[in-house]
Amino acid sequence: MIHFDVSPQLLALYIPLLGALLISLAGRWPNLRELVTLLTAGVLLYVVAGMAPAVLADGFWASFAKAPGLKLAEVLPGVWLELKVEPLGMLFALIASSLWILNSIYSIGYMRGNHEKNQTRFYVCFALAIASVMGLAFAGNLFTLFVFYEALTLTTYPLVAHKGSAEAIRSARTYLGILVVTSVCFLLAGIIGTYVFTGGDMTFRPGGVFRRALADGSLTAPTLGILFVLYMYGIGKAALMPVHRWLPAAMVAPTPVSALLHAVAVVKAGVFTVLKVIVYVFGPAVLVRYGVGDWLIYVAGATILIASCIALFQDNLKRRLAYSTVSQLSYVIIAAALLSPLSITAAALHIAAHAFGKITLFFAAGSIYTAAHKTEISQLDGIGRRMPITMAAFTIGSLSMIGLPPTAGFVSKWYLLQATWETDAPFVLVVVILSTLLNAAYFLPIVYRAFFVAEAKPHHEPHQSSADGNFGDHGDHHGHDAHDHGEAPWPVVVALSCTALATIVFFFYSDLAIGLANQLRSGLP
Amino acid sequence: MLDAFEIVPNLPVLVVTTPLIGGILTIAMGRGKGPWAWATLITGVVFYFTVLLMQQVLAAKTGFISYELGNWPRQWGIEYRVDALNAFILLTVAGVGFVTTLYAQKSVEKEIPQDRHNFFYAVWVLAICGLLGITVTGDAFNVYVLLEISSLTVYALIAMGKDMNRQALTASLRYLILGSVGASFILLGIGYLMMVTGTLNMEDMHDRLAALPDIVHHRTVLVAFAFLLCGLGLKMALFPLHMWLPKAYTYAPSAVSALLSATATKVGIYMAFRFLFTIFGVGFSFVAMPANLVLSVAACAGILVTGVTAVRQTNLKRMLAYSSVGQLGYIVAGFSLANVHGVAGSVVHIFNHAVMKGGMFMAAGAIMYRLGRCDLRSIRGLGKRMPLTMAAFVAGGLGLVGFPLTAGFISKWYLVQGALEAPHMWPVAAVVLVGSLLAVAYTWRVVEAAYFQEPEGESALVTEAPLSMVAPMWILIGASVYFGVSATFTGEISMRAAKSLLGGAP
Amino acid sequence: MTDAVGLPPPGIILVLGGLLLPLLRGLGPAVALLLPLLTLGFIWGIPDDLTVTMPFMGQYDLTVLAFNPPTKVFATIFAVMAFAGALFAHPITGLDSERGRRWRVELPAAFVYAGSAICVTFAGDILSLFIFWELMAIGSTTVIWSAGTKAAGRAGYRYALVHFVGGVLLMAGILAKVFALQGAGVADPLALHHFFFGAAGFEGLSFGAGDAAAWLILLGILVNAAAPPLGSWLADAYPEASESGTVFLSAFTTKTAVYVLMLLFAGTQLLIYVGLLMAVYGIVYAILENDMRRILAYSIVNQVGFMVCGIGIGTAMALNGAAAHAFAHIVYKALLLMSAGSVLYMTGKRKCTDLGGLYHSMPITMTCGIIGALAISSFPLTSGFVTKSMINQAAADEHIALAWFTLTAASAGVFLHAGIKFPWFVFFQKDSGLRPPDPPWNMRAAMIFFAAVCILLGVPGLYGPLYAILPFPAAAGETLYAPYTVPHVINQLQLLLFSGLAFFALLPVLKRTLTITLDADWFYRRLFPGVWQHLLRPVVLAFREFFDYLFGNIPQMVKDTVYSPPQEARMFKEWGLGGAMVVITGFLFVYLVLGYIAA
Amino acid sequence: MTGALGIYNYWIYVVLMMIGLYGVIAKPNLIKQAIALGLFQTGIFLYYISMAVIDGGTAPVWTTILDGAQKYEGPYDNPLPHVLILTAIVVSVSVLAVALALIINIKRTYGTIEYDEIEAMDQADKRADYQRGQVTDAADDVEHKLEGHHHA
Repeated sequence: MIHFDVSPQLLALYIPLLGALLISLAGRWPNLRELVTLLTAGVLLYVVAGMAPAVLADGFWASFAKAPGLKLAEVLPGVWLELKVEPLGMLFALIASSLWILNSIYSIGYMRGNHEKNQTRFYVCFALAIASVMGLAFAGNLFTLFVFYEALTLTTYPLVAHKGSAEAIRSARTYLGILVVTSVCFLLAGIIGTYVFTGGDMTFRPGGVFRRALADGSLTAPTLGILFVLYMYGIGKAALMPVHRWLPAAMVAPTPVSALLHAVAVVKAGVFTVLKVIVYVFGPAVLVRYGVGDWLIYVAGATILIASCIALFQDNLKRRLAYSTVSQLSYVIIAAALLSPLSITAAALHIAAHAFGKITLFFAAGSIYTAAHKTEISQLDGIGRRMPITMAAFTIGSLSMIGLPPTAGFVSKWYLLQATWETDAPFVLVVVILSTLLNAAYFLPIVYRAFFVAEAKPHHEPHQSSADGNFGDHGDHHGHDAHDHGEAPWPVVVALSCTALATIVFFFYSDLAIGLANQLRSGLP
Repeated sequence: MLDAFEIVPNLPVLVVTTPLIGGILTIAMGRGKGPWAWATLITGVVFYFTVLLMQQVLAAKTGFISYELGNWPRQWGIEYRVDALNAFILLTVAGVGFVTTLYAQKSVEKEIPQDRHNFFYAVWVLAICGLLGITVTGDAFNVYVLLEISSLTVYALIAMGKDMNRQALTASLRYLILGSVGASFILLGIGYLMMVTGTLNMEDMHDRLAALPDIVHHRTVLVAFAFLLCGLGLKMALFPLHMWLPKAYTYAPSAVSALLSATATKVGIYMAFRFLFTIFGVGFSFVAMPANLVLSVAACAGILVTGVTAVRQTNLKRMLAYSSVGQLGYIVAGFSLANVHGVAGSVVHIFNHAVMKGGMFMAAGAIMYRLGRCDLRSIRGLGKRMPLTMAAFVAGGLGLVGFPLTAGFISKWYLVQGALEAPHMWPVAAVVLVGSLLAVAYTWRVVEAAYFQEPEGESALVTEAPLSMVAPMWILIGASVYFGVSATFTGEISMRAAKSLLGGAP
Repeated sequence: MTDAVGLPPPGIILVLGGLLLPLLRGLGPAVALLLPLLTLGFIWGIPDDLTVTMPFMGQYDLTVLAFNPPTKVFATIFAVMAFAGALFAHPITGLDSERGRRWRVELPAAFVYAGSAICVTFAGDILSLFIFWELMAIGSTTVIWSAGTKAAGRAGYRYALVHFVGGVLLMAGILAKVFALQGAGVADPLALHHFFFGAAGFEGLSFGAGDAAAWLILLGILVNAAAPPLGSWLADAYPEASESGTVFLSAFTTKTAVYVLMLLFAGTQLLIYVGLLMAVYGIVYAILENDMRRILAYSIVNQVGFMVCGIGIGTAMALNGAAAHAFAHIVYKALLLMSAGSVLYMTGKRKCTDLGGLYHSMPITMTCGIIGALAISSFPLTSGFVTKSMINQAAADEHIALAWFTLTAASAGVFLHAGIKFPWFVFFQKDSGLRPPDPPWNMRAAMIFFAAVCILLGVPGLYGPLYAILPFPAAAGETLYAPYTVPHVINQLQLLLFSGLAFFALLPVLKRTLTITLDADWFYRRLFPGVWQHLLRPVVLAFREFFDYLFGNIPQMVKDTVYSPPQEARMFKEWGLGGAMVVITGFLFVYLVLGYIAA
Repeated sequence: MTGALGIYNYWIYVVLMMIGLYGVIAKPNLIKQAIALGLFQTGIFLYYISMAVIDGGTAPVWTTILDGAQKYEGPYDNPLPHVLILTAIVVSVSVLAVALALIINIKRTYGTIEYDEIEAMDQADKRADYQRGQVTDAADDVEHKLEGHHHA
């Protein structure tokens, strides 16, 4: 049933699985357990990075279209669990595997600093989630993609519900509910529909799988349109409005998990899937010709703006970040929906750029929580003086979200704006301009507060968190003097410094990401 | 050795006679572990026979094996006829029967007084005998007889739960009355068919019905069809004729619930296949008669209503019982599509649901074994105390949801594919998908309670169920995962069965 | 052309050095004074034909260091300004004082700001230009915020929003052009010369869609140049910065915009009118204003108007004038703001009506302020005289009568508000009773330094080095421009005299007690917040309500109906046996009927 | 015998079935229900037997053996349904036996054989069972606890 092979993509799948096993065995000895996590992450990055040169090589694309995938198991007659390396997946896998290391370092600091329970389960599920991401990244066909997509939902569920509090369970239920409802009702229907209409062809290939069916008339434009809608709303992880609510709900999770959700795995998996579906299942040319994807531009544009506006209201830091993510994800979607070579590049790049920026922001939020037990923006007065590194990193992350140089966000925005001219899309241009305004509008006050507003008097009562505030039950449990703190534990600081640095470094050395994205573009017809 | 006893040529009859004789002999096996050991032996042997039979069928050039009892020609005597479909069902029934027998030992020890063990296992083996008999026979009246054998034994098995909860008695009586009415309807239907065709052999019936000049307007055939459909609906617990089921499954001894959920209703569905497809034929059942309409509406309503009902339950066994009705709805919805993928989905789901739900009932039984009850409150925090059991339950639950790489996904895939292929039947696809969401809802209540809440009372002290319960449970759950990852075997068999049912190549 | 890889552009010294300053602890203030000088030395030390490129985004070669014609003059004055500003901002009382704490944020930010501005002048391609352009916005916002007041917080916020939007407009324009160039197969689509929109025969822009790129770029730059109505951020934000912050702010943003306009839009007629509008607008608002630093802020708009107008005229003379005027303007405007800043620092008061009579106790501040005021009014023997007159001259040479008249009138107006009004109200007029001493040594030193520069540049014969680094230097043996001609000097003195008379004649009218004058910043101070508060916010709230309903209430309702425990006894009642039988019979009946109908 | 009367035993079979059905539906006494079930099945037996009858036919037995000399060659009834129904009767009797066994057990444990009373008891049992296991909603449950804590 299963072919054992030393193909790197298979290794990438097995390493985190093996890691999960070892972590669970090492559960009794926290230091060993964390060591295993870090080692696994390191080995994974080594393996994944080792695959990149081949993908970047000339002529990769030509061979990609022809080369057979690595078949793991025949699930149904003719339906294989299949892995195949392509540039987009490569990019995604690189992001996830490199950020996993940093996230693990961060987790160590965070989980210990906050005395979280069930840490072994946490690390195991984390490793499993990364395994799902690897499977997703290297999925060779729609079916495999779906399998790992669902696996990711399941493996991240325990992470979201980690605290086990009423709030956590309810939020986790929302998380699971929306993701499962969309994926089962729409995505699966779309995939089976694809299977039916293409006569069993679900392999990712440049140009899409529908051409023959469209040519011989067995698939009509309206049906194609319905399928497209099913896909776009089926991929709930991409948080296209109105199925974005799981993201703010999932904020209840410990911060490393939020970072995982927002930067490394889950939402990235969503937009990655969107992009993959557009590029490899429908094919931009087909979508342009039949015009069934135009609505997506407007929906994504509306999502960008509305989510940003909602973010303005949020006093809870992580919620604000969550809505920011919703908005940023639609950047990827809107770029993908423009369906031009440049815009596809922009979409792929924004996946990477947003990952680094957003993980920094979440790390910073978690760092604040760990050190100061503060969750609301209104509590952050003057915190930049106590935690200069954290807040500096936060600032860098914010700049990246706004798309300013010298941060990663600029690179993808560069391509996106260029694509608006390529496709002559003034609407998108306006959206980007307004969104820049809004992003700045909700990030700058935080930075300002942190650095330029004097800290409240020591005898001030801790700010009562609002009704929807996360961690609301924690404020009084820790008899911690919130006014006597410095930076968070060193692993936390190290991790967030690294990601902040990466956000800047990405600006200067984006060659690898651009190379992969261009590979993708060169494969477009 | 096999050849010496001429086992292979006689396999079709051996799968019935072995448990029949063995079952009766069980009574004489004393009071210790004897009856259980004997029952295990018998079911094991039968399982082995069904595996051989499966090989025979797959190897047969015609695609089926015909066995005439006592060498009477089929016009006079009883013909046992095994093709891909019933070989597969036989395998399922015998396999699950064997595994549940393994499981039964501890469970029965706890739930049924020692002095009745020999009766219990005797009836148990006979029930399996009846179910296998229904599946193997090619004679309509023989179906009725064996149906009653299995039903009577099942009534008895359910009633054995009375020592745990007296409601087992009323549940059993309820099932008895409704089941007997259903069986009577079937008997009546067979009678009308016999009146028209003058034969009891299924193949012959089909040929003669097909030869009738104006079958569509033939009142007798119509009435026969209606009675049969109604009777079969009762036996396979088609919504809204499922009313006997929840109570029966809830209060039966745990092992019995596992066995019944996996086999009894499945055999009912097998009968429906035989009557609707083999005897009446697709053209009559689904084109001339509105069977597809009635069945798919009933099935879809069942999926939704029982799904919601299942979510409301606090007792795991009752929840699983309602879930079973919903899952049977999938199967019925599948074959009511009357196309290859739909029917294949049904067939494969018979198997998949048997292993998943069997495993889950076993898990519920294991909790019963340790805690004496299995409700949401008592399972709090059990994820840590009984990790294997709860993991099995959750894995099974994911199967019911139809998560990929579980067996349930395979069924769902076929069913949705079938629904999309059939003209104007896409709502069935929608219902199938929505139904799986309801499965998420009830599975997740268990997950939340078991993994994210702290245990209370005695739950905090329990340990994992004994190996003899956990191992069989995981055999079934493991099978459900294995056949979710690699469904080539089940998929191909069910496609073959579906094609032969629909009148294509066997 | 030499090509050195790895050499950073000079401004980087300031940027990185500035970022490192807070880490140097006690050494910081000293190093802060050295860094600008180092930068200046670097600017003058590198050969004029050097270019440095850097690979970027895997497909571009960014020219981060190249000398464009106006580079030297702008880079020089920016570096000088950074030095004087650093001197002025020096944390005299040590890093732990209030001022010292502010210094730790403000000066690094100011250095990032100044350094980026210098980098913009050295940018040899549009992308690196843009990158540093955006960095300036970040730096300047931080400078404003450093003031630490609530008003500064809000003003800085608005400032940042305006600039980021301006930035994205500029970026959109750049990309429109880049895309078009790539489509045309141009190998180096980022090269600056593709963006010389004004180069094509001094033509105005057409309004066609094809010029979208040019329009967007122009719009983006004009935001930074503070052209009304895009420029009200200036008067809104600058006065809210700290006394030293404003000094920095006055120098870089608008002048960088002038530099970029000079590069890209030289000769675009539209700019003449924009410039004139700015000149007049600045005067009008400055006269109406009461806050001393806001008066000076509006005066920046007015002065930049001169430069923009010069760029619009586009002749060598005009461009030289614009560049030279930018140079001089940075010096005297900084001087004026230092003077105002000193007053603010010593008194804590900012409104003209609260001040007066300070000449008693702040003689140095007063003197320097008056020198700055004279310079801005183009008084002969000051820097303003030798620079601004070039623009007027160019207007006259090109026979652009409207420009000439307006500029001349504006010159008078400048004297009115900045030359007389500011010193008069602050240092003379009625006695406010305040007797603060002159500010600390570093502030005095900075003022004296710039006052000296103002004078020196105005002394005949000493302005030569400035003229030598202008974009269009004189050919060998020729004079670039001779400001000190008799008619010119007399004209100017007449003009100033009459303006002065007018001021004192109108003094009762000019005694304003208005606290704030709203202009186009009304849009983002009142209108946008109003729109947000009364239109958008409700809509967004409604959306949130909708989502809450969709994902909160509906699932809750479903949950309530699905999960809720059956409370009533009857709900535990299953269908009785009889009921079940009835259902069965009914099913049979229905089926028979259906079958009958079907048959 | 022709017309409607000619198939009068079919009518009787229907009437018997209906009586049985009515009994099952309407009678609260379990014994009566069992009897009604028996009637219901008997109706079906009658149907089968009637089906086998041929106009003027005799019993399908070797009359020569009985009679010795006389040889009757006329039509005889179809023996197959008779055989079948013998089996069915056995089945029916077994069902009745099981039913009665159950009823005896019910009488022992519940103390009554009135359906309504049993149902009421079952209902109470079930309700208790439900409430014992009730965790309306894992999340809400914890919340209630927390709230209680706060109030305290």
